[in-house]
Amino acid sequence: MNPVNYLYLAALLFTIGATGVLIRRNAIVVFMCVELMLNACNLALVAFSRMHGNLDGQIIAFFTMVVAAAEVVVGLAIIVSLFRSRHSASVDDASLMKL
Amino acid sequence: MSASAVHSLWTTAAEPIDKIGAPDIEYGQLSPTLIVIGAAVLGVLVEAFVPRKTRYYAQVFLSVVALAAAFAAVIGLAAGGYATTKSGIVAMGAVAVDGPALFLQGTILLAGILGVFTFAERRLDPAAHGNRVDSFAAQAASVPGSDSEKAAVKAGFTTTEVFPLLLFAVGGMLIFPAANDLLTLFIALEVFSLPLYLLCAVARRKRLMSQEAAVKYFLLGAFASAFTLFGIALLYGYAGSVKYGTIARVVDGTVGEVSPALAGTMGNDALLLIGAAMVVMGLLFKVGAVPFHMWTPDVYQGAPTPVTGFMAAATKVAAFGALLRLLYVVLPGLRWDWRPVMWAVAIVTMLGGAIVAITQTDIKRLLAYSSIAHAGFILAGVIATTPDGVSSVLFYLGAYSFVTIGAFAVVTLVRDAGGEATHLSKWAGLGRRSPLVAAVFAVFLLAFAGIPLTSGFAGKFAVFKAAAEGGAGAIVVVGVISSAIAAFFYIRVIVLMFFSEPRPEGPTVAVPSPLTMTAIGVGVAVTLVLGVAPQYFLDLASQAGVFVR
Amino acid sequence: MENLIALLIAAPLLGAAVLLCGGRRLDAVGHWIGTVLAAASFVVGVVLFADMLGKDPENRAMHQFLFSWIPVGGFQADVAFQLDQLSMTFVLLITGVGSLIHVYSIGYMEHDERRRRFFGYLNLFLAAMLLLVLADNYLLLYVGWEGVGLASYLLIGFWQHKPSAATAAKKAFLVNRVGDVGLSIAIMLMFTTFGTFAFGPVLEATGEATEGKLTAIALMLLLAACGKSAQVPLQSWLGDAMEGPTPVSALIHAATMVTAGVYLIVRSADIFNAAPDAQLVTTVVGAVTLMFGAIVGCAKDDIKKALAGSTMSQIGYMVLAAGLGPIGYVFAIMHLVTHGFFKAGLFLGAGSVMHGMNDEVDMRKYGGLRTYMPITFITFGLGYLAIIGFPGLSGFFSKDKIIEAAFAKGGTEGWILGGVALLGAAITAFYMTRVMLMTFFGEERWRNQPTASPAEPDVEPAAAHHGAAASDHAAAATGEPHPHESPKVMTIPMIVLAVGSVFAGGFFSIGDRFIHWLEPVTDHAHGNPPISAGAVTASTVAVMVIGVGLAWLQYGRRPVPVVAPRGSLLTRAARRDLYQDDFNHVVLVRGGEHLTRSLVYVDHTLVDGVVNGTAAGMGGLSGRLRRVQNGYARSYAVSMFGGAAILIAATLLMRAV
Amino acid sequence: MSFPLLTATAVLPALGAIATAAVPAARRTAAKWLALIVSLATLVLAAVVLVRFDPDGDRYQLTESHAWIKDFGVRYELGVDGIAVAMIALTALLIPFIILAGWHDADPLETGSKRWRPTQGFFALILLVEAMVIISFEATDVFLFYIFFEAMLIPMYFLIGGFGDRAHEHGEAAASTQRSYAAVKFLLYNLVGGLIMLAAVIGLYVVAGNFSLTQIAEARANGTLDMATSTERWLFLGFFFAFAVKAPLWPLHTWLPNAMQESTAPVAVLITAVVDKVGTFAMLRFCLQLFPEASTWATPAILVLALISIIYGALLAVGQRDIKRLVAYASISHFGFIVLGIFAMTSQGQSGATLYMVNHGISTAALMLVAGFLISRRGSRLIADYGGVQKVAPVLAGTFLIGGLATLSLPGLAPFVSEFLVLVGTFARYPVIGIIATVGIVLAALYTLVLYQRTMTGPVKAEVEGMPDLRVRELVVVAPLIVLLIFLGVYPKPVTDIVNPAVKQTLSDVQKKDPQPEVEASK
Repeated sequence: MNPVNYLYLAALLFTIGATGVLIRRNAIVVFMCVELMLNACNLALVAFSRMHGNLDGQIIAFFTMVVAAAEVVVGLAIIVSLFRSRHSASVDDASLMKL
Repeated sequence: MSASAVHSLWTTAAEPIDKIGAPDIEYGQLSPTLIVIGAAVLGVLVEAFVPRKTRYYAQVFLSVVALAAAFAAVIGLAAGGYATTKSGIVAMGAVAVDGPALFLQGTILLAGILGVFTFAERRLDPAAHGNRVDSFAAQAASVPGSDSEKAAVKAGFTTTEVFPLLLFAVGGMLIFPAANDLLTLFIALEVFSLPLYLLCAVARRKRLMSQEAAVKYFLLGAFASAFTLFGIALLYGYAGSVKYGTIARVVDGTVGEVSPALAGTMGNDALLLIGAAMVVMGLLFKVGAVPFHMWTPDVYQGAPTPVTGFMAAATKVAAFGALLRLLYVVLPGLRWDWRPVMWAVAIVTMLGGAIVAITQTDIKRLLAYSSIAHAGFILAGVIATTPDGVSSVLFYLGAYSFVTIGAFAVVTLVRDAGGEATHLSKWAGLGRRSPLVAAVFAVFLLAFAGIPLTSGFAGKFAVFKAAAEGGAGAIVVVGVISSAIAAFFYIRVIVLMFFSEPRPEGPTVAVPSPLTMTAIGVGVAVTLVLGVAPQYFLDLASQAGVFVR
Repeated sequence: MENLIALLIAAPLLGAAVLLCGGRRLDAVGHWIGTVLAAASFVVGVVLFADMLGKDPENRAMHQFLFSWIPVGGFQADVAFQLDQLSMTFVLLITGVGSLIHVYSIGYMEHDERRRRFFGYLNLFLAAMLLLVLADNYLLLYVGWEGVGLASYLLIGFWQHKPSAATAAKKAFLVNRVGDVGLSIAIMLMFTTFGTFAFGPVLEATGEATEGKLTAIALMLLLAACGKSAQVPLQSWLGDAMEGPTPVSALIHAATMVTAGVYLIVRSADIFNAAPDAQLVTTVVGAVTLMFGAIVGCAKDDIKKALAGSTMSQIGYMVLAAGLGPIGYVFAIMHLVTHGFFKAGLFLGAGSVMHGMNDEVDMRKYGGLRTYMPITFITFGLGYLAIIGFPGLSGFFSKDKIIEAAFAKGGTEGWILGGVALLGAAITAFYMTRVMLMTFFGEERWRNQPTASPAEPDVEPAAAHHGAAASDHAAAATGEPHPHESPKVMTIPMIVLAVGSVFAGGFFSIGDRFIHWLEPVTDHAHGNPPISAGAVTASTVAVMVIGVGLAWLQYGRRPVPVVAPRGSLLTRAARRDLYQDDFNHVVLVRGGEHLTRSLVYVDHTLVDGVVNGTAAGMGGLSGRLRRVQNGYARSYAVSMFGGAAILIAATLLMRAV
Repeated sequence: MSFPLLTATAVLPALGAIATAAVPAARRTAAKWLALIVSLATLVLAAVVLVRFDPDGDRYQLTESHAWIKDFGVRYELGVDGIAVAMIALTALLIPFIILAGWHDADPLETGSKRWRPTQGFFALILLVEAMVIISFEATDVFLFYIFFEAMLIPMYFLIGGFGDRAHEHGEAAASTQRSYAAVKFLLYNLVGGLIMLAAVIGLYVVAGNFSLTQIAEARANGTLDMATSTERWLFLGFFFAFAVKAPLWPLHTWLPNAMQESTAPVAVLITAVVDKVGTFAMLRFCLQLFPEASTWATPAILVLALISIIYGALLAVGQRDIKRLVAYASISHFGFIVLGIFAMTSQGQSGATLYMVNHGISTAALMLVAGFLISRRGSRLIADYGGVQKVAPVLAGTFLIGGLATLSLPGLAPFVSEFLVLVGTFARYPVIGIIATVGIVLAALYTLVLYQRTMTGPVKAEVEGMPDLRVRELVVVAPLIVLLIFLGVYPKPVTDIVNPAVKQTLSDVQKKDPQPEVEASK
């Protein structure tokens, strides 16, 4: 099947993730959407890697996973502490600072 | 490892091979980064094993020494000619060691040192239960106001983790402008971003705001980096490689043998343009350019002020370094596509930052918006696409970072019962109460405003000159106008400090330890020296103005 | 010899400097210093005069170059003096009459604690006036010109505590400034036309310039003359100037300063000769003013203002004569000199009367004073006879000549001008007789009649009061006055001037002495009137007699009412200076106030408003923009997403185009 | 190399400023004396410059040139021509009087921390301004000039905003708000001007490749450097705008009344007599030399603006209720004359303009300082609050009158010479404008005499009773100024001799000759 389709899929996933970030309130969900975007990137990378017939893309994909994991660690830490101090994980509640 | 090697390895995976060629790493030329990262790791160990009482001192000592050593290493490399003649690409093409890289690394390291000083300041707040406290939560994990926190305070805990975190961040920042392939770029981005997210969250006072800042920064940062990564993917798809050199060659169409796949993707400019745009967008997010700036005010305001200072200075330096390299090394062939776009970005950034700042009432937010405006000015230099452009940007970054750290360090000094008194109304009449501090802050503000005889003016003149020579006269005019607008709010603060009557219940100015004093002092000194006699540093910058390909 | 010229000016200048900077310690001797230095200047003048008489008429002019004043490119102004017969005449008049009036003032100002400063100002005036007549170029003349203006400003406003005095002084200066504009423009025109503005070169070069230019220059000079000599339309200040102490009125506003305009015209004779239109205008101005002054003079009850009106009118004669060209110049100057004598005398007399009457100035409160102050009466009387042109006295000769010359202008103008001049003579006779009768004859209206009471509306109220501080028997200012003769120090100058006003004219006219004296400077042409000179003279005398007769009918036979009757329309108009001040007030003052007020408003709202508006606009824009920063992370993300989209679109677009 | 005289002249007050600022809080009087002595020493140096300068010598003398910021093409280049010498002399001359007049203006009455040292600050700032003004008169490098042209604003800003009249009719709170408004207005106006000029400066560099006035002017002259007409005009406008704000020229003038009204009299003098002169001076030195064609091109418009300034300023002065505002508007009118003279492009006009700068400096100083003494006595700036002062304080009134007469440029006093030169110079080329401008002298008489009449004459007001006459210190300030006014009025030759050659040079830069008298022309 035409490798370009993988790219379309990747783009689709990326957009879905982005949309999620834009519309979901719960910080966790938002964060998951970001992860989704990252994975979309991975898909694209792997697809390209296959097209070009070299491994760089796939290697980057691995790196991405690691980074994503790291982000999870940091992100969850922050979100949880926020949740604990204000008993809500809604990103919209966290709007003390504005204007 | 080079693409072809991987390729062959992949196709002939059948028969076993006895030895794998070890990659050759130029440790010497990577030493600054390695020292800092190593120190960071050590710092973690310190957290683990050194008794709490001495941890603080150990960490401060370790960080300062490490950063100083790294700085020494940078100087050594520069002296060794790695900035000019011997500049080259190391770590199998992952990292470039050349003028801009070293110059920016040096700047970042100095900023880091000053940052450590402000982090380590423990004289500003009254001692709690006989323990000196700094700007960071006793125990970041515990809920503000909860018993566990009280206990932590009583026990005299302090978040000494901030020092290793800072070191990690610095480490990432050192690589960021030196990264010579997209993967390294991305990793470095994350390496310095993640610690910063955490650092934002650990303020001792106003923790809610601090955490909110962290969440916003984190989510938006992750969002942005996702874009960057997708852009990277696309560029990779376009060029079949993530190495700057290779991509550049593909863009120029000067690549050697063209595989059929490459031939296919090469023709597809959409990949290239979209990819480039997304990567650039990620970097613009980091420098806080309109319309990717909106995190800046909130994060600057919420984060612990020392962190804000460090972040505002160092992040900008690193990010602009990376941006420069990307635009000058990877995408020079695309100049005619991205220049107009960057024009637009620069203009809206300058004007946006300046205009919105007028009505700010919180000093940290004010500085945040001013930093946005400055990002615009620097972009003007970036657009020049001339060697002068590069050197002017380098100079500007150097000058700017010291002013910023100094300014935020001063902000930490003005305190009332609730911690730092960042609301402008509280700064009224500061000049009467403590003329010296007010005067110092005035110097920084004037530098921001770009008044002659301050580094701000020299920098502004450098970038505008470069822009004008690069044929961007319009940018200069807009820049001039927005500086005029910007002047308005810097002046407002000065008026407030000197010409309005002090409030009876106004804030007090804490007498800081030598650490903060050094930070401020260095800031002032650099500001004035670069203002009066910038030639030496301009030389430095212009020598360092050449990228290696 | 030339080097003495500077001395003429130096002496009074020194006096001014010493007296004004000297401080209180000089109060005791101040007036003597002033008087001596004035006299010294006079002596120097006489010496120079004697020397001048020794030379042959054609090259009597002396020059003294002091230093180069303003040298810039082609613009070369020197401080240099020129003393020719014309200047000489003035020098003698100024220093002579000046010295006398100094002497007189010693007595008159005796009780004023600021007498020292008064003499300082007087000296300053002498210096400036001498500079005016001695300068050898127009720019230096300008300095003297404004210098006398300053002195007159200071002296009119000498009693500064009186608002009216301060106002009058300001008015005088401002009106003069208007004239000065004329002078400075004239100088600029000369510079652009001839490349110089020194008398000699300019007057020689007149031939080469176009008539248009010359007319322009002449008219500008005339404007200046009008300002200084109180000619219509710039005459309004002279009446108010009477706020000043009487010696000032005598010296500055009768004898010398006000005649500077005539000097200017005569001095610029060549320019005027080459610009007939300008000359015509000059004659018209002169004629109008002489009628104007005369009419005003008839209606005033304030003795000084009446005299002021007469001064205006007499200068009108001079200007008229000067406007007639070569046939008139000499007589203009001659009348100027004689007028200097008798008008100064009259003013001093008036001062003496006021001195004896608690500084009352309203003639309706005088009457029958001849017995109480005989010397004053006699000197004043002689002056009176002189001014009305009683045959044989100074005024007769000079004025008669002018009327003759006016007729001699020829053509209808000649008739008109001559007629006006004649009529003027009649009116002069009328109002002077009026003054004479009201003051020295009739019943004693000041009996059981507190003087210095609030005067009638048409008399400057402050004028009635100025005694209050003028002298410290102000206390007595209420209650019946005790008329008495003034001290010698005051009467002697009056006597001297009286002598002058009797014989000067005759002395000048015998063998046309004066004509021959001035001819080399102003070149005289004998004008022959359409009717014989004898006839003119006869008619002059006739109208004079008629004027006197009418006045006697009105004020001699019938008693003079203490409170002025409402009077005819003309009378009322004349009392209010023919409404000229009211006109100025409505048009200039009011209009000006409105203009400035509206401009202040414009400056504040428009010019400044634009700036503040911009600032405010910025603030508003900022306030609106910062709302975008609503604190919601997701909306930030939206902006990032949008931004990214735009970025990508733009990049693609760039490639597309 | 010889002793760097020019540098010394500028550096001395700068060092003095630092020293003064360093004087401990308690030793206030010491600081005052230190400042005074330094300013006098500077005056001596300026005198040396005046002596060492040879009017018939090279165009720029006592030159110094050192590399400074090579990357910006900037050199530290100093040099003075006759005009600059005159201006430096004026500056150095006025500062001691300003300091002496402001002797008590900055004695602290509010209780700040013990480190709060207003007095030291006040005099230090004045010296700092002097240093910057002097160096911007000396600079022959556009960038160097620009730097100090801008930097000057900061100390001025603090002087205006930080120190106001002691008593204020609306109370201290209102006073401080009005003060800071005035200060901000001053700063922003000039900053905007300066920034626009910055754009032009950069443009100039792009075109010319360096900032050396002499080199560029030379290159312009011998045609090796030709700018596109449009470019030159834009650059000219950029420069001129900044100078017109500083000068100030209508309609960019509104900052001046506020600034002068709110600041203390000495500072007001510093603004209008010293700092603003940099603007007009710069028009003469930079606009005309760098952009001759553009200058000629813009002349008509500028003349009209100048004319408006003259009449408009005078009329507004008539309408003022506040003594200082009145003087401010009078100054606007006078600056109109200066600009008129500069752009009349005749030797009389430009020499007159230069002379005018000097004389206006002195006369305004005299008038404003006396006004300041008056205000300090009564504690009000409103004309209406005075009356009959001459009765109680004759010397004060007398000096005030002389200052006023100088302002209305009475012949015999210095301003007359310059004003007449300007008028003649203008008239020679533009008769109509010359004539209209001449009307200005009537208005000048009007506002001056009205001011004098309302404040000094008439019955003595109750509040004025027992007002002390000038004290010795004040007399020491005023007397020399008056002597100067008279001397320069009678014998201006020393100044004109210095100025004329420079003016001739400038005129030749713009390829202009004095128009010939008609009589010669006709021959």
